[in-house]
Amino acid sequence: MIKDLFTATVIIGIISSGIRLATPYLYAAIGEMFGQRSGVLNLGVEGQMLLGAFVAYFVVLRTESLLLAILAAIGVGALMGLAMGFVTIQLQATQGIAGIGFYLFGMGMSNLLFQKLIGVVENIDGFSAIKIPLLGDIPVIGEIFFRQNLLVYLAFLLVPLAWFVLNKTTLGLKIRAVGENPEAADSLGVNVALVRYFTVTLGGILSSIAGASLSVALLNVFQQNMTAGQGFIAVALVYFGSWRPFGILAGALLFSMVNALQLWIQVLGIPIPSELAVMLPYILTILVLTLSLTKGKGPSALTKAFEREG
Amino acid sequence: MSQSKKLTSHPAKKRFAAVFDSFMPIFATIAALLVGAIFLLLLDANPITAYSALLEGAFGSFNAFAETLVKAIPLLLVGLGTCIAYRGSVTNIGGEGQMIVGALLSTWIGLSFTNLPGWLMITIAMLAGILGGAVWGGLPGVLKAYFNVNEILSTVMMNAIAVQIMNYMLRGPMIDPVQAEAASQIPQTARLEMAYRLPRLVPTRLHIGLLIAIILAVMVYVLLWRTTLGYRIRAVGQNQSAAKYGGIDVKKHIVLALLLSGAFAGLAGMMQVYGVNYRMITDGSATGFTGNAGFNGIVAALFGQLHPLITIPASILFGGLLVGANSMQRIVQVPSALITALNGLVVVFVVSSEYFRRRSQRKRIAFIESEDEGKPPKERSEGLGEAAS
Amino acid sequence: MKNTIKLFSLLLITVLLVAGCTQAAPPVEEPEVSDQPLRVAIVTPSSMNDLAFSQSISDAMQALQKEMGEGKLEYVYSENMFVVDDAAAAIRSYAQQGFDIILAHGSQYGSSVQEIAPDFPNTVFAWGTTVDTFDMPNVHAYEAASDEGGFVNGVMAALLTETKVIGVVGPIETGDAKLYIDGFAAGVKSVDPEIDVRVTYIGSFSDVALAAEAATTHLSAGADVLTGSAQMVIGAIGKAKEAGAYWFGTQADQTSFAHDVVVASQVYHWEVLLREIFALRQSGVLGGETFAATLDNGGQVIKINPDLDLGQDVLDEAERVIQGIIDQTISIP
Amino acid sequence: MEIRADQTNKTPFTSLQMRNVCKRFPGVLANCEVDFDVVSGEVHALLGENGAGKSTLMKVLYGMYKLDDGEIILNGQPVTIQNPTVAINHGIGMIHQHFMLVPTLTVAENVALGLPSSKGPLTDLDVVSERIVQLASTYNLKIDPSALIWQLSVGQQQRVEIIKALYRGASLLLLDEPTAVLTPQEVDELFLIMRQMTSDGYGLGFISHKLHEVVEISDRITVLRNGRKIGTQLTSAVTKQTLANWMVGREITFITSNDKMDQGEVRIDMQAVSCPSQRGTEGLRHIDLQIHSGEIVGLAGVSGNGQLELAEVVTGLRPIKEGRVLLDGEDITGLIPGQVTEKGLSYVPEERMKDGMIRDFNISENLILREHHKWPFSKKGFLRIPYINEHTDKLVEQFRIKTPSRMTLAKNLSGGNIQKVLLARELSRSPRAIVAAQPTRGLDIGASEYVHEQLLEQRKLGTAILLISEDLDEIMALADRIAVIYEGQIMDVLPRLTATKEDLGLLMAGVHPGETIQN
Repeated sequence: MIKDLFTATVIIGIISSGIRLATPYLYAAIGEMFGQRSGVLNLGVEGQMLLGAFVAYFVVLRTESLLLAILAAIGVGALMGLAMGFVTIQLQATQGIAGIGFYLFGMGMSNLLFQKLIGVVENIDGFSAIKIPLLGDIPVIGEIFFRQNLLVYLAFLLVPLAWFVLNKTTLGLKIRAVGENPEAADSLGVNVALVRYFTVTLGGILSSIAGASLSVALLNVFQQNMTAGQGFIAVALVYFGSWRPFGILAGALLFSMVNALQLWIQVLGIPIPSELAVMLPYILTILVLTLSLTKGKGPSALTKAFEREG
Repeated sequence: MSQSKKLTSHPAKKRFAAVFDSFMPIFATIAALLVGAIFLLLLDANPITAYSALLEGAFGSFNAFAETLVKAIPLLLVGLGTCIAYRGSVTNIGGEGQMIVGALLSTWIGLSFTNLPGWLMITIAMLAGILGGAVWGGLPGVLKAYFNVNEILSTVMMNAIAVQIMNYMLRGPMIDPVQAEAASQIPQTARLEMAYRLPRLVPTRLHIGLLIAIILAVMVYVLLWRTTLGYRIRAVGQNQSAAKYGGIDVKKHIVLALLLSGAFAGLAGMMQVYGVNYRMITDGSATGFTGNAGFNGIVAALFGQLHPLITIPASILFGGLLVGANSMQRIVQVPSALITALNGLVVVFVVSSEYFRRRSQRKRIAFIESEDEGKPPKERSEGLGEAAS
Repeated sequence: MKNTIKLFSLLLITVLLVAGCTQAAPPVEEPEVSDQPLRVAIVTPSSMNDLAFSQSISDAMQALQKEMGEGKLEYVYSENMFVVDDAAAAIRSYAQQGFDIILAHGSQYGSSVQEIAPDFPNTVFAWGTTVDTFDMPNVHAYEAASDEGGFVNGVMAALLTETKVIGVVGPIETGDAKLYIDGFAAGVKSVDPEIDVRVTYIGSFSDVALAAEAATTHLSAGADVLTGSAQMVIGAIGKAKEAGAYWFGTQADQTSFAHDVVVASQVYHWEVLLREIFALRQSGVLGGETFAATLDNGGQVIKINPDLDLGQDVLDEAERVIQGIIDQTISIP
Repeated sequence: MEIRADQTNKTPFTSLQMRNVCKRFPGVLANCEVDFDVVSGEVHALLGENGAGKSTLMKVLYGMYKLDDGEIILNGQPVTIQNPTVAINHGIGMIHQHFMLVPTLTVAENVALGLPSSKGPLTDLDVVSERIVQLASTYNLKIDPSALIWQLSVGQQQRVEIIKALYRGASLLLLDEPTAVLTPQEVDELFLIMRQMTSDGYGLGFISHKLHEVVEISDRITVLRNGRKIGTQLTSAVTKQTLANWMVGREITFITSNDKMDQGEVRIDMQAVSCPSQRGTEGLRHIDLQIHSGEIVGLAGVSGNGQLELAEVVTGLRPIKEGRVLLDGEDITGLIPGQVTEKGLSYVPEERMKDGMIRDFNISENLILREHHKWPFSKKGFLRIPYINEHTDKLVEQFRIKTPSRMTLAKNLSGGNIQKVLLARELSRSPRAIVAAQPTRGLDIGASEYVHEQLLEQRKLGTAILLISEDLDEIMALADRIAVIYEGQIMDVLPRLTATKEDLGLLMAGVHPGETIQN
């Protein structure tokens, strides 16, 4: 039965499932990466995702406008990010704990709003698949890669874009400097707080879009606690990817594809306990990181509040 | 000493300021609840009724207070582990998983041996819980120390793994024989022998775990500030290269810090089984068993300024908040999601209040010497580096 | 620092003393007055509008309220009590507040009921879904024979599949979900043992994305009929809808969610059982009974989507099987 | 001047005046009514002991500290400098004592950081690199713009700092203790650059506590003591003795170890020791070095030439690749730090706050770092607090550590007292040998004197001492023999009496005296 796993259907299935499952991770983890590169650890991703998912869903339900939905998600994400920024940058609160607070707040709020404003789940018309001309017609590959919805494409475009911003722009230079040595950046007139506000807000926005990608693009429903811990996985993937966009891409795809693989293992009736199958992606992620030789060192100023003396 | 002018504020005033500061978390909690009052109003609930219900539910009666204490036990235990981990500069967010593994191991032992005297089994079970948690915490420690795997990543992943192990064990090898026969097959273990239950302190659900946890808090205090092991963990946590220079095996103590903090979480898991539920039941998630104590314990420790002794009242207050909030939900019938949101607000406000505490503290601390190129004293966390004497 | 410790201890002691002095009065025993409304408290593990397990009890209460008339039935609830410990606190508190009937609507609450019920001999406790009353005089047990509905769904699914592959998306491999899924599989096999019923448990009650991906995986593997249990299946239903594959629901009526593909839903009507529990209480029986929501007593209904053209033979066969289960000519293995 | 002209359109610097400057920190007045001024084309030195308020004054000027009182007048206009950006825009540049560089970034990235780019939002590192090379050649600062900072030596890093300031069009440059990390030759080079800059019209503020350097380079000197200005004089019109008295407020004497000691047997014996460096390159190459009991061997060299590696190899902090280390004939190769400690070896690390002390530990806790697990500090795993307290009180008194209590955290102590705590710990153990790396770096004269006394005292007791220092004066004053290290190799070992600064300087640059200097 194991050999059933090596058929074209299964492999194509795993890759295309992996791409879909990886989409929210990419948004959330890339957003988190920007925050961490500038020195802010945000453990509240899960809460931001849930609020984003809810808001986008709610807006589509009421207005049927996907554009408004994404704008609303961006707005909510930005607010959550700013709040996190205020608490950790201005008030220099312990970042990890503040993040847990925002996680609980976001989870509670999204559930509360859902219960009060909606109540009963409905299916909505979310982003539909867009076939890329020509590329979408390539057999197999076209189906896997070029017939996805807009938010999936954007998630994967985000990876090189993030790499570019980080490594090729003055903003990216500031972000890296602020995360490594805020004092030095400050002495050159870089506004450390502003840079961090920017990255944390960006992180909030991207996490929120990650949630929206679930509720209005991939699944087109909202359910309480629907992210089911994905926000925490996203944070873990930043470590896995050594704070680099392509590393995160690799981690997100690995985790997602192994998750898809475990579904196939169950579907094909390979006799292992379902729980073992479910824990496979978690075990593998740890294993891969344990055995990999290149492990990045995190930004030196990660979780350290910056305050100018005097 | 030079002309540097020491701040000469009145000592009584200073003491008042110090007391004021230590109540900062409580003020922050009140502030968060005030914000919560807005939500309550929006939900057509009377905030005064709601919050009296909260207070009543947490501290209003003997039974309510007992419930608060029951809730506080796992928070305190996880919080103690957090104190150790924090001193060793490791971030353990795997309390949920460690509680589960500790509970699984101790429950398995309790169900396997049915003829032991109660006190003996409870002792063995406690050790089993500690062992389970220690393994589940020590593993990320080993991965961090020897394989450079970030512990945030590994503890998050290991939480998820522990849940699946629990689900498997409770529907498979450890399932209640009665349920194995039944059609519904509720994923739960058999009940522990009466004799194996943690003795109750007063005629409520409050069990002896509270006393054990308090004794352990004192022991953690002693461990951290009176023993060489604690000294070493703190040294490694504060400055690895200086610790290495001091002849301390840095890697070993990173593992130990995580292992010990896991052990406390494991014990918390054991106590939930032996003191409260008398069996393990799963709803498929970690929270169903732990009640988020693996996370909330971290918050409780922070309430307690990461000091094991202050974590005792902090856990009780935080436990009271959780119990009271549930009671408030019942009385004013607001959706329970509000409770979660409130919980989050309280955490955010409390952690933010540290800023104000630090600021006023900094004003109080007179600078010691002016020789040091006039640098301001960077006293961020009084108490965190304080030693025993 | 020392001051802080001292102060906290002082505070603690004060609180302890205050708490000790104001020891709660024992619960007031309410006299039985018939024109007083019946007061019911419900404790559920998920939210009351989850389109699944908790919603089914909420729907039942609303139906009963309508049925019994204005002011005859009051109910309160504590939802999302997935923490067993918190649920126990809720159950105890409701009992202390003097509620007449307390519904512990989650199989994980058994231990709590067993602990608490003896302290409140005049309160009716009903625990679902299970069969165990612990031999206590004030504990009822109720369950849903979800294998029955599952069996019916399975029979219809077997008749509708063309690829001979059917996919099932489950949460964790236990309880009501497992009962339903096992019944479903048995139903399929009773029609055609050759049909491949493939089951995935995704290990979570809330991961909608993974449930959706599990459905997609089933579809890629050739399934053209899907079913699943618990609240996260809305993700899977969405995928079935996209692919035009048939869906069978359970726990609540899921037709409204995807009109085009939901064939039938097994719906619980707990009001049937609750009515009995209320009546027994009137006659002074506070517990000891075991109830099952079955096709026979109407506690469980197969709701077929009228808008789908399934073909008369399918409907007839479903009707035949339902009857067979009711008059016990068909037994579920 | 032409470099500045194409860099910016800032008004050229003519003069700066700081009047009545006061700067307070909670509980301490760092500067009080200080006047300081610089005009174009001069080096104005700010002289004073550590803690005199020199850096504070400069940081106020650079906008890093808020000015509490007083005024700053730049080119005749009163200015408010709220932050470094404003300072930079006013043409003020600062070379910090602790470099403000991002180690993981390249030279060009560090220079470009915070500057507008010619390519808008994109970085223009190619343009920046080109300009760096240009700037560097004008002032003879050889530097590779694409090198990562952490790969550079301290001297090179300082050049990056200078380039950073020049690049930003600074015309008033503040140098905070710039010579502390340089070899004599490098100091000469720096002075050359400074002279060239003044002749180009730059104004330079030069902070130092080294008298002879100040006298050598500056045009005017202002002395600060305890946050107050003692006086300003033309360099040509003042004697060293006056300056010294102003600085310290009392007469000072310079210690040297002229008394000849009888050298004992070989204590530390390094035989062909090799090890890799921090960066994975060759750190030490076949080091042979013997230190006798009762002898101080000075290890001179430019920072980053293997001194750290050598110290760490001896103390067990760094694994040895080849060769062996003997202590009194006993092989201690491969022992871990704790075991080396047991053998009676003490270590005063170069970066005391990073490697030798724990900031958030109090004095008691820091004093037991090395032997906390041993009797009499602990028993069966428990710390013996009463004994430890007693021990602390004894050492605080014996080593004249100024502290309000033994509970004071290390981070709240002054540099001098921190070093005293460290010495108290290392010397009170009656060590057989001591490795002391930069033991007086950053200390004021009084504290340095004290450290020197202590080392000489140990020498008298027969301890073998390896003194690693980048301060040749210190080595010349204390050492019996002087070893010079260059690129991980011992160039030569000279007896103090025959060694000259010039010869040592050449050796430090990798050249044997008498050899013709190539390239």
